[in-house]
Amino acid sequence: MPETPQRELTFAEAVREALAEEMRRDPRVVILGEDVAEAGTPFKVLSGLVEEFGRARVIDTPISEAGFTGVAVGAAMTGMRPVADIMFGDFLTLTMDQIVNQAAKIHYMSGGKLKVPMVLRTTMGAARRSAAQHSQSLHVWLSHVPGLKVVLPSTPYDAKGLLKTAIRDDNPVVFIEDKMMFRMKGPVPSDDYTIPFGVADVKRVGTDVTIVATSSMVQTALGAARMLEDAGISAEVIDPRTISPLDRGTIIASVKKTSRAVVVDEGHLQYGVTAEIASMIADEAFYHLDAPVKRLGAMDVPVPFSPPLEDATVPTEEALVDVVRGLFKKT
Amino acid sequence: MPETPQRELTFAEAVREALAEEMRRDPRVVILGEDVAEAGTPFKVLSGLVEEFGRARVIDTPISEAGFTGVAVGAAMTGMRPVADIMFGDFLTLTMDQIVNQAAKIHYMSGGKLKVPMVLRTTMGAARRSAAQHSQSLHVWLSHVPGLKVVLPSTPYDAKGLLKTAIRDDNPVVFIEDKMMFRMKGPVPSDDYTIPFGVADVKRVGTDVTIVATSSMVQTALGAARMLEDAGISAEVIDPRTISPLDRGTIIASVKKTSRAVVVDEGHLQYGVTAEIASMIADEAFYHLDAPVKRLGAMDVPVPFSPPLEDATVPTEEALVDVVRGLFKKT
Amino acid sequence: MTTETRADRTDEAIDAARGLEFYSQMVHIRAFEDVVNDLYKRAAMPGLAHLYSGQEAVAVGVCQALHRDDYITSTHRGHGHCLAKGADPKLMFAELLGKEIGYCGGRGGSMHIADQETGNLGANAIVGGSTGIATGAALSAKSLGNHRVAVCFFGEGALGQGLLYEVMNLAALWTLPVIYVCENNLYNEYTHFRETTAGEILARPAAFGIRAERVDGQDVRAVYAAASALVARAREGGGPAFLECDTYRYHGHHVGDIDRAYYRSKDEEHEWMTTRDPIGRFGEWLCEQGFAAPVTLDDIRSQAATAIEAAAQFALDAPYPVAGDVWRHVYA
Amino acid sequence: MTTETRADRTDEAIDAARGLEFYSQMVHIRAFEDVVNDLYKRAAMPGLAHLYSGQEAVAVGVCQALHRDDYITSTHRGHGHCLAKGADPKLMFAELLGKEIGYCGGRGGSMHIADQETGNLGANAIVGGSTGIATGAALSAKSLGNHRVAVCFFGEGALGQGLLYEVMNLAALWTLPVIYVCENNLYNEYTHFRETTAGEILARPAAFGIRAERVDGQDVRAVYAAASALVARAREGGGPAFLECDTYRYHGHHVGDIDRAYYRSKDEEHEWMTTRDPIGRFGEWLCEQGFAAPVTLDDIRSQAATAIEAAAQFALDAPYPVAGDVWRHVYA
Ligand SMILES: Cc1ncc(C[n+]2csc(CCOP(=O)(O)OP(=O)(O)O)c2C)c(N)n1
Ligand SMILES: Cc1ncc(C[n+]2csc(CCOP(=O)(O)OP(=O)(O)O)c2C)c(N)n1
Ligand SMILES: [Mg+2]
Ligand SMILES: [Mg+2]
Repeated sequence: MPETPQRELTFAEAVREALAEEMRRDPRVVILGEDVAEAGTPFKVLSGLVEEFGRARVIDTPISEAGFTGVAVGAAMTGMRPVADIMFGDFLTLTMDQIVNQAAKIHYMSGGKLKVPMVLRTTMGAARRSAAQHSQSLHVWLSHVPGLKVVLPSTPYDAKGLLKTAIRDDNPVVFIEDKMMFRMKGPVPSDDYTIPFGVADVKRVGTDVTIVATSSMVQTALGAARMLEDAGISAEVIDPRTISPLDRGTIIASVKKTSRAVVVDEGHLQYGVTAEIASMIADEAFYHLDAPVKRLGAMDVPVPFSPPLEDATVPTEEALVDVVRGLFKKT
Repeated sequence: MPETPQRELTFAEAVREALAEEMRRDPRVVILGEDVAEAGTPFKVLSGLVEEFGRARVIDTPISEAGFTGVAVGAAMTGMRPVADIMFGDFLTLTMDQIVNQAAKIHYMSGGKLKVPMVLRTTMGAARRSAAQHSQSLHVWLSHVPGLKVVLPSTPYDAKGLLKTAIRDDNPVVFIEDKMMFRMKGPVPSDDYTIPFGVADVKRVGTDVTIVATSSMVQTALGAARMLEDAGISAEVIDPRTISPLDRGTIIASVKKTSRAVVVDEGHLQYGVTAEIASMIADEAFYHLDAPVKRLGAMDVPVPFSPPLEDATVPTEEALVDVVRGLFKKT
Repeated sequence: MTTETRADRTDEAIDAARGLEFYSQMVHIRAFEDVVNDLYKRAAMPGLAHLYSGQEAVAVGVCQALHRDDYITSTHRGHGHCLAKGADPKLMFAELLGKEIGYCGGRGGSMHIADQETGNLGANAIVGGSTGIATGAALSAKSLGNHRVAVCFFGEGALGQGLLYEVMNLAALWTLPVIYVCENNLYNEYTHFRETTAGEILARPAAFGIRAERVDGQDVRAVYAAASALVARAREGGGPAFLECDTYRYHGHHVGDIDRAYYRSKDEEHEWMTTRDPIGRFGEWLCEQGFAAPVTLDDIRSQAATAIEAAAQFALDAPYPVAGDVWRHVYA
Repeated sequence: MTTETRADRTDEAIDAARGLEFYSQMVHIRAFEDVVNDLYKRAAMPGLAHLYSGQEAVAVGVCQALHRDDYITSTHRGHGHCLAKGADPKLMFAELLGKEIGYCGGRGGSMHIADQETGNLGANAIVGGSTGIATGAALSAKSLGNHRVAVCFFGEGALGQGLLYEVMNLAALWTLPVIYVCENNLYNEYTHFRETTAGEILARPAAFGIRAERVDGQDVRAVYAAASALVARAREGGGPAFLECDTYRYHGHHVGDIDRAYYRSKDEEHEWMTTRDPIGRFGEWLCEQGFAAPVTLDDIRSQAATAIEAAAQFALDAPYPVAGDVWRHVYA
């Protein structure tokens, strides 16, 4: 984080600023998606962009996720740098062929000759009473696919810096924003900065336990860390920021220091992001662990609509505190 | 395995027999897919079925994976028990919305009132010189989705018994066959038997290390176990058979006995099936492990066409032996 | 394949009793949506909802042409379909409020409401997502020989989804008893359909060999007549059809969409609400025919309002599911 | 939108030199495929390949209407497109054999061959999978104002894929310079297209407002004439077009598909090969016009055979990639 006193922006504003700056810098950057122009998306993240850049660069599409993602792939191969906007991450299901069989593989299949410099921006996260088809966090699927990079910003600062990196990257990058964070405020420099991929950020320094957290779970982890502090447990919170590439070194170094680890991510638990990170820690820090590596994720149920049910499915600060405390009970 | 001397069938014949028996038993079972009728699929797995059951039950479709999967979902909700055939597992990308947002969630979203008793049969596996879009093993995606069951048979015997269970199950089941196994022979009883989901099979008993292996990797693991035996290491090989539900108990009991574990699966390594199983072992058998849990999967590259490159990407017996031996080097 | 406009087609016989039934249903849907909007404004409803007000003639005209055991699939804007197919407003409100006694035990909510008993296979929050399901239900009907018909309701926004074309091809090839009912309310969320829809809508299904018709979706008699003919044809093995209904949604895309000036004018809204309102127009016709006096219609409306209020109150009073039950129904 | 048949349309001027160029290209493609088949039978080629023999007039007629920097996307049956767009047979064979010097360093193989230098954005092993890419290339061309045109080749089997309709809608809405070339060779693998394709093919693009034409795909002059007109129209901002080419594949679906009797007759094969062969017919025309003597054509064919044999030998002799390089090119 830069040191001078800074402007505060919301997460949504930070995303918008990154897009605006990159569109000013590079005329090849265009946005494609549903209701992205005058409506500025239902989340209003893109408000104002069409006014500045016009409809030839902020392009409203039909409700054709596969179609406009495919068009973005082809445009990226031929000189543009498109940012395709998938309103809800749940709709990634419709674009998987274009992302996985096309975008992710074209560079490799062409022996390095063709490139697909595109960004797929989408959302994740539950707790909005939006039910099972508008609440998923499916990022682990994409992290499994070689050729893609997957970015999960957790603060306005990171969102701006990582999105600029994503747009400048020559590979297909999936950039996933938690809907619940759009209004979160934080310091964001007004100058042009980028954040490299594959570099985790230590969001809080601690000595007793390492909490690896992604996206909005970073905020959950920071809340839990404050509660743990009161209980005399000093938690280090590590945010990988990009889960592919994953900064294994920073995580392992932290766990070697703390000897305990919990991984938390909002995707489903089973076969989720936490499995990769936990198994990696359990392997590489094996001789340093004082307790098993624990995982916390969304419950393995379709996200229910009913508030008391939905609330039970998402990892909370309290649940995380309980898991961490559990590590200190047994010896 | 039953005890009397038995017929030998190929894996493909076992699959066909399961389908034929279930179609005879239950008129609601129909097959939908591309070139499934007279052609019997490019792998000839379904040869002869249209002759017995007719074109109203073995239904050739256009090249519309999403479309006929969606039709299968609707048919399943209204009294049929369709088996949809997706020729290559790589084409799951096209059906994800119908499988994940529809089939998997309908029972839950309807509060248990609607059911989707369908089977999605598809293939996995590389090493056929088919390149990046016809060689993937994407089963981890589906294992991450609550509401789906995911079956990976490794022998003709298991294929028949598990497929019959899948067809009789009231949930959407994804049944994935490794293309490289279709000609593999093994004993298959001619009578009607089923194999329950969520029950792992100990394919080989051993004392020094547990190898958890899926699909064709079970054969690789058995080969490696024979090689390890020569080196004085007794490997137990566990085949979960269904990765969702996963039989955690059998795996953990084995590791508690052997104190060492390796997990091998043909999906990509990063965020793959092995991550879930390894992290689960590292957690639940933490106090019993003498070495870190190791993982082996397909290399994290799009599957290359060129033979020497493709061969480098798939886990082999030799690679598995090396990993296991590595566990005995350090203390 | 013929593509034709049926707006001025003569009715299937609608007698007084039938006419009052149509009227009552439309009025109940309108009252239901008014209360949903009110619940939202009072922060008594979790999440958002997409109101059907203005489009009532489509759901009622089509569902009146169906049997109880015929199937429908619905959309995010599905309350009207659900009510018209025969669901109980009490259990619907309970679902919208996430209550255990709701149609889906509160698990589904507004965008996933389903009622198996009346053949409603469910609302769907994926635009176009239910087109395969409806087509599959039609395949079942044909395979099982039970003479049912499936109706797939969707907004014109779903014309952007490739799945629709895949399943229309299947339905045509296999002569399935499915009717694709396209409710063209002019907007895909906040974008006019002309900006998202090239060529001619009816030419699309027609190209697949599907009978395609267009009807004034604000005229319940016209919708009913067109739907009755297409449903009868499908039931007799005549195959799939596509019915475009011109209509309009009175509220925002969802209850929270209040400032709409940037995508549609107040004048346009006013025009549709005053000159083409399906309830008003049909009420006039009922009176003209001597099937009802204005006061009868007033009574129907006020009774509906009372009944719907009571249904909402029932739901407000009902208990939530217990959190421990969150695991139930993941698997059958 | 007009849909018309162009089979009998008069040619764009084809002079002797041009005519011999067309002939030579078709002959090279045929020779290339014969050698591929032979390599397969000798077990000298890894995997399978889908031969283009019989369809040469489509690739040549269309690509002759393009500039070198125009784009094409191709399919699993893509050797003909690749050659017609200007690729070098040596480097193509090397790719098919998985050699480092191949167009894609051996990483792609037959189903993914691409040649950026000639605007070939790649074969694609997902049926319909490149329709978005071609449309996106056309969007680039329009956005960058470079006057390029994109051609999307696909088999009639891709008509089953929803993606095609999604992107045709986009292309029409945005007036993109893209030509969808549907090679209707009657079969989707082992199933006749009539069993998989409802309605009228040309009516589908036409419904999206896309100019749609049909041409005899065995007549290279007709294909060239139709493609030239549509390409010129697209280049001038006239928007997308769809060209259905009636054609036939002489070999099996892939090199291993030998027993075909269960899905098509020997008679049918014989009929197409003898009465409609694109090379034979065009050769006759060249002679009739006095553009070539039969012996000239014989020479072209034998020279092509020799050149192609040599190209294959070059590839056979070339080294494989080293296994350690398997990690290269995952990321740019
Ligand atoms: C596949 C998919 N894409 C986008 C959305 C977000 N979305 C919800 S409703 C809607 C507009 C639907 O328009 P239309 O089909 O005309 O129905 P209407 O809302 O007008 O009834 C959109 C884009 C979605 N739910 N599903
Ligand atoms: C999405 C998808 N589904 C199925 C296949 C398997 N497949 C390969 S080629 C083919 C038939 C293609 O037919 P067509 O498009 O007419 O091309 P042709 O082979 O006749 O040139 C099929 C079904 C595939 N590659 N991709
Ligand atoms: Mg609409
Ligand atoms: Mg074909």
